[in-house]
Amino acid sequence: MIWVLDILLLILLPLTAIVVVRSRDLMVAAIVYSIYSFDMAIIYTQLNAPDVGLAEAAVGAGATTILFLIAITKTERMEE
Amino acid sequence: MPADRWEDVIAQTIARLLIPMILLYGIYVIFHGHLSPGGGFQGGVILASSVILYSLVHELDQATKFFKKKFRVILEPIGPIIFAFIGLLCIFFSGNFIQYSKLPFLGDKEMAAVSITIIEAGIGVTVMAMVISIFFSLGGRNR
Amino acid sequence: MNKLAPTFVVLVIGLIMAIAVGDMPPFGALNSPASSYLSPYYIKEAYDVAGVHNIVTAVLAYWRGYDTFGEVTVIFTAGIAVMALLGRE
Amino acid sequence: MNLSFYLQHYNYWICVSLFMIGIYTMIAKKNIIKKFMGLNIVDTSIFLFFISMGDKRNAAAPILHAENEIIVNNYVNPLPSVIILTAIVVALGLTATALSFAVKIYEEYGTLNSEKIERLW
Repeated sequence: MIWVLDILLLILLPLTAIVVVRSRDLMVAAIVYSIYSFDMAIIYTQLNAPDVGLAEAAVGAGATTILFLIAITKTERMEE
Repeated sequence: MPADRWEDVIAQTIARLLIPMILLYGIYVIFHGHLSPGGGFQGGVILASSVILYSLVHELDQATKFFKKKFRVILEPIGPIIFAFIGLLCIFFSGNFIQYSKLPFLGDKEMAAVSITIIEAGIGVTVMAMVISIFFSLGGRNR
Repeated sequence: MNKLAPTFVVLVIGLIMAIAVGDMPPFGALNSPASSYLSPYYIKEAYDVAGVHNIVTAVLAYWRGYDTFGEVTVIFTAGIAVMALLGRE
Repeated sequence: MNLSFYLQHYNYWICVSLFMIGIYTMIAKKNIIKKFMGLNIVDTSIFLFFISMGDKRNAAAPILHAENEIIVNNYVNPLPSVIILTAIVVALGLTATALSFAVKIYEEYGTLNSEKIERLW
């Protein structure tokens, strides 16, 4: 029954991507992008690629989100 | 001391406990990358994330004391320099550019494994310096 | 009309990609074209030639060394570019 | 073209939908940082496509656990992992350079809307 968990993780991806696209607040978009990236890391590990999963969990969910948050605090927060 | 300075004792204590473990895990990921999942890219980003955690909890100026700009400029080209040095050393011992088995110090397989480990360490240092310098430059004080 | 143009472009791209996905081999097939010509050589020879258990590291630093060398140079260039663009601290 | 055809390709349909969402973000949204998020989503969909192409049924991760007898079908394809591993770090460098350009643009023009920037330029 592991494929049920697999399909649930895969369905979570477009939902979080749509939240990233639709939200007016850029801070919310950056944090939901972190959730999206961590979900993608779990899927990579499930597909037997642990190197790529480790890199995605460190780079996507950590570094890229922090860079987005710094850039948002340097500029403006709300999208007009 | 500026008025908008943010300090939290609980966060600083937890970070003081966590940062050595993150550093140890990053070094493990780099140097154990030929037996288990890992390697230079992942370990470099993990090492840089410990410095980012330190500068989020404390002030950014205290973190830039350890990694000054002159030090980062020296630290950043270490990976390409090590890679090019080992590659050209293989040419010196009558091989191709990165044909590690031509190096005469150990056997063929062992020499390749040792060279791969050294190169991964260089890649890790470069990636760490790059992420730290991007964080410091992008999160500078005046907007 | 101007609001509907991006949706139209995206739907055309999605239709083209859906037609292309129809020709892919099934998910998890053992004899798919991606994993039948080159990768068995790497899996067989990784320990004998490179002396490394992790096949990904062996391919990354031994057979594809030029690729990794260029990629490290790209990372170095990105760090220098950001430091040159906003060099205040 | 029956139901099992669609069920055998479910990863690829998720990749196609993520690609469409990212392209829509890059075309329709006006904010520059939102465009960079769409670029990252497109990147990640292509990575997922490559990784699902290299998977094999009932196989393990590409780390050798016995050096003597190596059965090829017991390990997944290591080549997409290598390519994607370098591509992830290049995507990090691309995002960092793009965000520093965005900060510079905001200091110069005072806005992040791309149409206003084109008008002011």
